[in-house]
Amino acid sequence: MAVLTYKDMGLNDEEYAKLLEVLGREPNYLELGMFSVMWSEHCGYKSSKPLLKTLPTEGPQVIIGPGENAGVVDIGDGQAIVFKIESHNSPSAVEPYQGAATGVGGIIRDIFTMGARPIAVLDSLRFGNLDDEKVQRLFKGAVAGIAGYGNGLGVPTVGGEVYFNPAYNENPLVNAMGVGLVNIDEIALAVAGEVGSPLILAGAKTGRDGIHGATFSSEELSDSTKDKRPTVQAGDPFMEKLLIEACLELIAEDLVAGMQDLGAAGLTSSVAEAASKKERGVKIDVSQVPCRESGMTPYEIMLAESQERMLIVPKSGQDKRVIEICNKWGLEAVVIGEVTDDGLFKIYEGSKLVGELPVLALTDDCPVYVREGKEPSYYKEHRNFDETTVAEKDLNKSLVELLKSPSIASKKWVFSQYDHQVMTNTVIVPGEAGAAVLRIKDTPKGIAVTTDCNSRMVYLDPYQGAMMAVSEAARNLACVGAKPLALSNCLNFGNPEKPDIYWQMQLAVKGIADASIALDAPVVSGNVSLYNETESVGIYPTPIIGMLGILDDINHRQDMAFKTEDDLVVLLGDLNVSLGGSEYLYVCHGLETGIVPEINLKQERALIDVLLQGHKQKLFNSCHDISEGGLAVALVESAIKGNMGVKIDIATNNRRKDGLLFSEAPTRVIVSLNPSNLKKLEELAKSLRITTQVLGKVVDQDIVISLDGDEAINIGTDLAQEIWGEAIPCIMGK
Amino acid sequence: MFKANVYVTLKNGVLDPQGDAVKNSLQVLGYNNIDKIRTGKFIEIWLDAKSEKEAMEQVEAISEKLLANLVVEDYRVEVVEVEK
Amino acid sequence: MFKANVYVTLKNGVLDPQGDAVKNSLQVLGYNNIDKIRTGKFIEIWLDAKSEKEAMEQVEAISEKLLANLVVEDYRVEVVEVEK
Amino acid sequence: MNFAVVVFPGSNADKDCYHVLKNVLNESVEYVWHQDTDLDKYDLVILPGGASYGDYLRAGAIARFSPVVDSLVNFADQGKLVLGIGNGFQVLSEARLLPGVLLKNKNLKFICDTTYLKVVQQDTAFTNNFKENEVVKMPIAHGYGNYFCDESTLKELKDNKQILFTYCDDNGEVSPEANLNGSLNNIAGIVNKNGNVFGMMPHPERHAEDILGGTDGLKVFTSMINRLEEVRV
Ligand SMILES: Nc1ncnc2c1ncn2[C@@H]1O[C@H](COP(=O)(O)OP(=O)(O)O)[C@@H](O)[C@H]1O
Ligand SMILES: [Mg+2]
Repeated sequence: MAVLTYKDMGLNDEEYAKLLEVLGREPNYLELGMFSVMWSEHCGYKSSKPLLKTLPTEGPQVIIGPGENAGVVDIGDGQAIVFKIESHNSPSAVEPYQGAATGVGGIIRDIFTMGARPIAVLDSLRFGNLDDEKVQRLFKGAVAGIAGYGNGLGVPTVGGEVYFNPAYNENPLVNAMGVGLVNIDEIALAVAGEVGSPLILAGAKTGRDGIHGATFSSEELSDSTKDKRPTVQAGDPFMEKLLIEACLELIAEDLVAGMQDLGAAGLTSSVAEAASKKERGVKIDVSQVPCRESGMTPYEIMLAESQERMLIVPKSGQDKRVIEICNKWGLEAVVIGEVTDDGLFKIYEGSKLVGELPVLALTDDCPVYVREGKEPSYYKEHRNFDETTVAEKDLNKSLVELLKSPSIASKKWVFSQYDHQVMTNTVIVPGEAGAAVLRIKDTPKGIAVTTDCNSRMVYLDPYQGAMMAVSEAARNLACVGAKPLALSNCLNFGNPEKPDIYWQMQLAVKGIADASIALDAPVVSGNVSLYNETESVGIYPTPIIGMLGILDDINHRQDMAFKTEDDLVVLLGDLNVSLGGSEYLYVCHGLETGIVPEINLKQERALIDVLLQGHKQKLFNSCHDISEGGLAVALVESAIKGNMGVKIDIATNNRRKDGLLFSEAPTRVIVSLNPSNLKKLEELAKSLRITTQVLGKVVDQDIVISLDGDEAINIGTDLAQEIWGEAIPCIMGK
Repeated sequence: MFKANVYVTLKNGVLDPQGDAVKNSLQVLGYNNIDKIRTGKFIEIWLDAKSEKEAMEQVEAISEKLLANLVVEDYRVEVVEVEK
Repeated sequence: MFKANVYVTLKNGVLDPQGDAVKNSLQVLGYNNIDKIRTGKFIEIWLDAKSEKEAMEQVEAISEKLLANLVVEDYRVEVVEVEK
Repeated sequence: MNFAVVVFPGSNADKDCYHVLKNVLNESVEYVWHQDTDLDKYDLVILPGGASYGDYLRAGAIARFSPVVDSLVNFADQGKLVLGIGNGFQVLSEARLLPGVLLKNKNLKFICDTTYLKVVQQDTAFTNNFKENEVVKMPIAHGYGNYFCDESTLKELKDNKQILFTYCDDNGEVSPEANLNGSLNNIAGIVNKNGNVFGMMPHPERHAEDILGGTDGLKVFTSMINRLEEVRV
């Protein structure tokens, strides 16, 4: 292996100077390697820490907020949900199957490291223009990787999202959210335990996988990084499944003082993190680490990112039993070191000391940068865009174009590759609503989960766009009947050293924070992925929001399908004509511009309350939020799902027709209901100051939308289903 | 007509969970003398071409493009002439 | 130490959707001279044995038992002696 | 009635089968670890779905060497009932307790969906609670569900009425379009000659409660219970 300098390892001159100061001497090669990964953006959050501090993280429902492997949220009855969203972008750009697979593996480990049984995965994906063959290959590979890993584990993949935009041509995004269920008194933490406790490494053998992966994923992609590429990490879902069962058995028998999975920066990071929590020291002997290949150096062993490994600190006297249970599951488990009291991380190779660092220097002394943000010129340019210059196109044709757009079209091609039903908890499966609903067996409760972010909106207006993402997630939960409880976020951005990118980050984080407070969904976990750029071209800023909600009574759930002829179709919220940032402008006019419709968080909160109370009173027969493609696409989706038609008439009052049909203004929901419930709904909505408007009714077949009595849209539900359903399979093959 | 055999193997160092699982299960069945198992693909292609050289070049191109994932796999091609 | 190469191929007449899919996508890419593609497995095994014969017998046994499903697959084994 | 649900390393529908038997049907049920060999106290053994041994090599290929499968051969020889679901079906076919193999789905992808099935034989231990030719709905979730066997085996299956379920459309049409995984003759489930070992790719345990969208799957379980009760009487 080539000898690398500190610069090759991703440290700059100031950082190296700081390292010398902290250490008081020159590090040896192993120590330098360990510093460089721990001080990488990926592990150290150098550029994002000051921003993340501003996020609201507290609430009575929060048991554990950011800082542990995943957030923990109280759902009553002594139970809690553990969840977190995480990125695996750069590995997926190199090898989409393994990159995405190990992304799922990593987030699932975060969940069961907390003692929780993983019960769901969601995936949030962004790819470039799907007409491009290379993009097709990435898309196909990533989906297959998520399927291969999640299905093998037997954890259902219950939801997610996929969007396509040229901004992701070179830098696809693969984010995965893991969700777990735990008894509150069985939560496990990543702590080192008592002095003298052994450190047990369980699971897969260590190979030369992904050495410097953490550093690699903190840099822009360029031709020179291609040579630096580490060995691609491959995932083994079977090993992970064994690890889950073994670890949960350890917890059930109460044998564990602390547990920490091995992720980015491998053994270095997980041992240091565990030790730092209690300001302990550790010593480990790398010659005890089971290796997959011969001749591995301490440097390689300490930095390798081989998957499916877990560091376990047993309770006093329980080490034998821990190893026994691991072995029963066919897992190797060996003592590789012990907890000490000197605050030092000592690495031995046999009896020889090969490295010695203060634990806290690795974890707490990582440099932090308060960077400069500057509003880029594009922001005002887009805001100056004059929508009236956009000529209205044929509305029926435009609708067909939108239904065909891969970002709007049915994602069944994706989620039918995922086992979304195993564990028999998924009561609203993918495609039936904007959020998935899982029952909690042996209770009347359910939870709902979703991921959302419209990154074009975030690009055009990071503050509004981020608030929109949080609001959409909350609204999707409320549509299925769940009260939003907490959120996790994954901040996918470009190079934070560029002032315009940092400006996007600043505003997006402020947007998340404000919306999170307004909607009472504190931030309990998250992840940051920066430098998503290739040859200086960056992605759209993409702060993915993963959100959890609760249904006290699972029987109050609802999906988006129209169900009964002559049900009234009612809009909750206002008609709006603003086309800024819409898919319509993009697909039908080739424009990604405009003023992002402003969101009113008070109103969003009120809308959510109307929905939740309406569900409790069983007012609705369907419920669907308006997002990409606007009112028209929402109506078509509800019709397709129910295999029914809909007949709508809207008075334009001289407003632009394409705006009325395709605006993506937030805070709007389409419900259908028995006419006898209309009064109750109107009263409820009025009491919370939400506008209602009867748009029409559910019919047997055909989607007909008239404006001022003139037919603007007329398409058979079957045809709409075919266009919408076949768009992605047509490109990708069945 | 030519027949090409394409051998696709995982690059050295890349984890092969399948090979490991097979090795473990053989161990359980009592085969204790097995050092390592690596699993790969074996692809047979029958094709028309003007010469062995042309066939070889074409199959190599196909292998790079479609049969092997060069990020994690290596490949090797053999070509022989066969009867129609 | 010996190294065995095991080739596992689908029996004649057994459907090979993967081979067909590769052939189809090659056709789309303009390779029209391809007659047939069959996909199989290539398994490399490093093992200790007293002789080439013993190694061969053992790998054949393993192949019959585990590596190939004789209902639909055939197998072929090669063994060579290699350095440790 | 005493049910056993076998747990192989990598099984993942074991808990789902257990849940149906225990909580939906109030039967007595236990997990049996793949290394256990004592099946004497059970009336019926279920091999659940999942990815035993990661589905490596071929789905079910490694699991079939588990000690429990040796015992299962005896168990089946005694005429006791065995049900393999998904991966369990694959294990039964690898163990030659059922003829044929399950190849990769014809579209080369994992398929998770809900399909229609036609009940081809009703007078069996596993389907007696259905109506003859009934069209029912059940979830599928597999990457290797493409049933294949040679012609003479197929003829035997037909002659002996061993095909119990086939994939069909909502009208009961056993069509190529309804055959998502490409199985020979749309075969979704087969029983052995003795009629006591049954393998099916669809997951009946996933459609055993209304809240999950259907209860047709429950009838597979209640059929087995019917048969066990008959035997007992
Ligand atoms: N990558 C994916 N993985 C799993 N499910 C997905 C994925 N993409 C979309 N879905 C599912 O498809 C449906 C539609 O997605 P989307 O259009 O993003 O919903 P909404 O706009 O209501 O949030 C949802 O049920 C969603 O969970
Ligand atoms: Mg959406």
